[in-house]
Amino acid sequence: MDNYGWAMPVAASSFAKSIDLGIWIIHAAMLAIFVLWGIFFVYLLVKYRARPGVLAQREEAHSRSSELTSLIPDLAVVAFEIGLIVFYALPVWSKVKMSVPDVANPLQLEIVAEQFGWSVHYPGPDGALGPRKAELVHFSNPIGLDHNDPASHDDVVMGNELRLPLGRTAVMKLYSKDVIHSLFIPEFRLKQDAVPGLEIPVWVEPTRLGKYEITCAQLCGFAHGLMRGDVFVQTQEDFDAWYQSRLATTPAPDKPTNPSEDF
Amino acid sequence: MSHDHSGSSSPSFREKYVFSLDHKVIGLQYLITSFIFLLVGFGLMMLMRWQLAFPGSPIPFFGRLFSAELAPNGVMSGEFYNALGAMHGTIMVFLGVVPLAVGAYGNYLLPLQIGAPDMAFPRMNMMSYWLYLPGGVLMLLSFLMPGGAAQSGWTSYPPLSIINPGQTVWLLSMVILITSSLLGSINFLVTTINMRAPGMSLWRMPVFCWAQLVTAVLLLLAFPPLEAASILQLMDRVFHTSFYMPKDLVLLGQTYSGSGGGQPLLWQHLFWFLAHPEVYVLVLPPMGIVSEIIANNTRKPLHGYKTMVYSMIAIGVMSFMVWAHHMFISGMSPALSNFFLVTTMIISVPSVALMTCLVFSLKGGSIRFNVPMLFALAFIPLFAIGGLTGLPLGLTVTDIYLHDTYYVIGHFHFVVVSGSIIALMGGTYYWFPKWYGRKMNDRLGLIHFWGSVACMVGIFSPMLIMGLAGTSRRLYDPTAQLHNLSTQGLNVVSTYFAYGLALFQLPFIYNFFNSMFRGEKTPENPWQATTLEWACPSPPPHGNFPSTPTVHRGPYEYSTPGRVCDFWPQSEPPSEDL
Amino acid sequence: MTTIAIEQPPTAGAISNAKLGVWLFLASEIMLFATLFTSYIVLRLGSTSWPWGWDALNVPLATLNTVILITSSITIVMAYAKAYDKDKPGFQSWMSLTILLSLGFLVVKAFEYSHEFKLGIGPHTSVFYAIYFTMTGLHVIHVLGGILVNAGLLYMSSRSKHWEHPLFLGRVEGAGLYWHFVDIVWIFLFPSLYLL
Amino acid sequence: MNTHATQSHRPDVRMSLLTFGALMALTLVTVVVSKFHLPRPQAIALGLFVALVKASLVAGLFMHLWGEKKLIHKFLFVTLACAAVLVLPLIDSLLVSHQLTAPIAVADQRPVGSGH
Repeated sequence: MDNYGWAMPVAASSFAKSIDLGIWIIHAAMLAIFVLWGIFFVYLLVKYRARPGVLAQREEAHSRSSELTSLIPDLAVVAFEIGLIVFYALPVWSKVKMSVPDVANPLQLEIVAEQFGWSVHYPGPDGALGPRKAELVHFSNPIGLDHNDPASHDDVVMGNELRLPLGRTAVMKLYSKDVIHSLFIPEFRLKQDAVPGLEIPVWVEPTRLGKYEITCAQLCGFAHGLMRGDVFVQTQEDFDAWYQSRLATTPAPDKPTNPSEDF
Repeated sequence: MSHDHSGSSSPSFREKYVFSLDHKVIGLQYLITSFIFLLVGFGLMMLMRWQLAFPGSPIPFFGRLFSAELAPNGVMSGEFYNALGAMHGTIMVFLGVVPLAVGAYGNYLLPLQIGAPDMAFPRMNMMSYWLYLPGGVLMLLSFLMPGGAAQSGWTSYPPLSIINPGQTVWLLSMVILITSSLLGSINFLVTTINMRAPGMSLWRMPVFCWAQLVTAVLLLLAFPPLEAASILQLMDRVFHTSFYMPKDLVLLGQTYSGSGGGQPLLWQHLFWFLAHPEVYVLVLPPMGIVSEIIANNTRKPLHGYKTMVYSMIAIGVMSFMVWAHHMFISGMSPALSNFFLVTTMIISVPSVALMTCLVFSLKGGSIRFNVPMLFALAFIPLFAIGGLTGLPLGLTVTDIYLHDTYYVIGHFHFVVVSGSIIALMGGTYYWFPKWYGRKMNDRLGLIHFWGSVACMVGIFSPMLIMGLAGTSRRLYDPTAQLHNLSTQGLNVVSTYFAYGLALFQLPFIYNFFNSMFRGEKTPENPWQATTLEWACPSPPPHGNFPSTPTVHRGPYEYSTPGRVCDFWPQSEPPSEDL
Repeated sequence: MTTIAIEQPPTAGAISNAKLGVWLFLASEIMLFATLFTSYIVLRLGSTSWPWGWDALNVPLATLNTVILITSSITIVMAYAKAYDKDKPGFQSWMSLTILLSLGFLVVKAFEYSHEFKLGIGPHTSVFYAIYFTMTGLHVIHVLGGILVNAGLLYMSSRSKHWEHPLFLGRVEGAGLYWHFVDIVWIFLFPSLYLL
Repeated sequence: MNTHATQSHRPDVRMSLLTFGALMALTLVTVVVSKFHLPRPQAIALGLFVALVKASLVAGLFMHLWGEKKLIHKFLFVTLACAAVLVLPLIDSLLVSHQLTAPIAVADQRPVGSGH
């Protein structure tokens, strides 16, 4: 349980550090603002408490200048905010959310959220993800994978288990079958709503080996809190070994598990 | 100014108290009804807190009372927890704080503070209360519906809210409540614009009246979009249209039979288009109350009256352009998030300016630490914490991590509970002598104040820490996820402080009802205030002012140089007592 | 219930309470229909193809409805003019003509709806029909509200207590403003649903 | 307290009848033009333009907005500004449209066995 404490969990993805940096900068600024104003506030209360015989002194001719001078600390806060936005928020946001890094061969995955589970669809060595059709969705085939298509022969679909090779950028397309869910991996600082009817790209580059947690951050029904899964970041070799073992156990492609034929 | 009681024998009890046309009676009706709804919402929360602190353990006293479906042998079920969460949010926002801030204080004090005999449309004013009450009761009735109350959060995002039970009654009562508050805001605007006493120019109105004016505009323009969105959601639920339902939805195994073509994000846009002006409706009137109390108890005019008024107007205007900072990671396009990041930063400027003016108003005053002033002073730091914790949520990047965690819950509870509700309680102590001609007991007030503030900080600070650790909100059982275990102890701390907060409300409730009859009698203007509502007998008779007051000066003429008495009521002719 | 007529103190603005109140109410109505039009456009953008009005709906009938509604706008202006001149019979005849026309609008609407229901078309058929039924349905409810208000005024004009009441003309003007607003909503609804 | 003389002026019947004629003509124009099934952008632009002209005729003359007090103009401007801000969701649905996985050909969604 060393990953978790009272502050943010361990940073295990490439952009996790920059998000943590932003959180610490803002909290440092918040603390400074609060303490400075707090001291000034208490000072005013003590100095200007009602004492017998001492009357309140009104400001002089209530000039506009005295009003504006009081806003100088606010200008400092605004300047800090503008700086934060221009130098921190916009660049990091465009890096993390607005674009997917064009890396040599990213690991293309599909994550399909449904009421109370995550199905992760791995492409396998051929790098091609089999097509999915809504009518094929069935208890044994949660994401409706079309097994007749050659691309899907070496695909593997795992429930609530995401395995990522260390250091290799994984581009995950988020889908949802029923209601709005939200893929949240605290250690990667990754959170993105999975909206039915939308295909939302998310990317992560794991930088630390270990076992982390997938959770759902958007209310999706009575078992919203129980909808969790595990993330294993492994070396490329372990990942390939695991993948081959999974391929061996999945049924041979020639016996399709399309619902229509089965029953 | 004679007003003809056309052939009225003394009005019967029904006309005087139940179907009254008097804005003061309607104000008090709103006050007591919204306090009751606050208590109901509080009760729902206390049930939730037990489940959060001790997941899976039976609720001590009340567990057995619930049906087996809601809480099998006393242990709360997932659906019941979601229903409690959704109803807690809805009741507190739409039935508790807003009717208290706008319906109760606005109705009672606005006509008095601008020197009007009553609201512009008394019958419509009565109708707005008598739509609010049935709407509220209908909302509570949704607990008795088969399948229980609405269970998809107070934000009721489709497609979950289309397939979950209990949502139809929620939507119907929302439409009723929205109609009630539309009528209210039309009444407020016409009264403020048309029925001010002679000499009471807009710039001589107290800050509280400005807050109510901006709030009325926000309510008038922001509520109808939610009404339209609710109508669309009602059509989706009842007539199986697909405004929010895309094609190929597979719900629990079967494909959804709708025609498809809808977009879930459409609801989020329309809901937050209302909900952000709504949260400023939650904050502006309490800020008006705090400014009144601070001006009165520092015995000097507010610092930067014009700056405060312009800030309130700026908040009103900007509040229509910031809504999507609730949707940074909701599938909305990231480019649009940058636009809302900038507008959110812009709206933080007037909020900070308002707080700065409040703090600088203390400078040079002679501060009296009576009970209302304590509440107003506690508002400033606690609301500041709420405002500051909004910064990381308003910034797109840090919102990636903090969105939908307990950090958000800590943030808005610091703003609403230790901000608005503390200010509203302070307003109760401050204007109680005007309502009943008697004063609330100070000792009980102090107990209530220090207890409530301590418990509020005790409940919400742990939430901020849990949020930083990544604990998501609306979790029926936080211990089911590994990354929440490290902060589960904080849940227990919050729960005990929540029950402490409940205990500290008892002195307030007792004090409120006891002082109505046995409180210490007070003169007309116990706090020596300058605003108009203190220039008429308390409780004011029907028609408020014996003769229409004429206003000669600004609202906060305290300690005017060259005057013996340290306050100069607005309606006092200039010639007297130089 | 004792109606306490509180005499208005002299006010700064010269706009009467009733007129200001009606305009504020219309502002909230503008926001209501603006949201529905936004939803219509968002839903239309989200679809690959959108039916052409002439195919999906009965345009000649809707054109008749537009003519009826615009005529009822002019008749209520005439009614207001007669009320301004304190000509009771003139007012009553023009106002009843307005009410008749709006009832005609409802009849045409009912015929159109029943024709569609007979064909099995309903809000659940497609997003186009969903937004069509929702917007025209809400508009019909507003027309019903207008009929009630106008009928109320017609009845009140026959009682001298109300006819001589100084605020009566303001009420007729308010009803007229509301009715013109309902007409404007239809003016935007008609092309967006039927013609484009 | 005779207020109505000062506030609202008597509606000018002749002008109203002229407006009525104009509205009728515009309605006819927009229906006939739409019959030609112009390509979508032009059809929408034209239809919207005619609707705006008709609406401003009704608002300006029938509702006496033309000679109305400044306060009402200002308030209507604020309302229309808020309504315009509602357009932002459109921009979002445009930017996100490439991510739609289930766009619908609404045109060919027919109820079963309908005549159309």
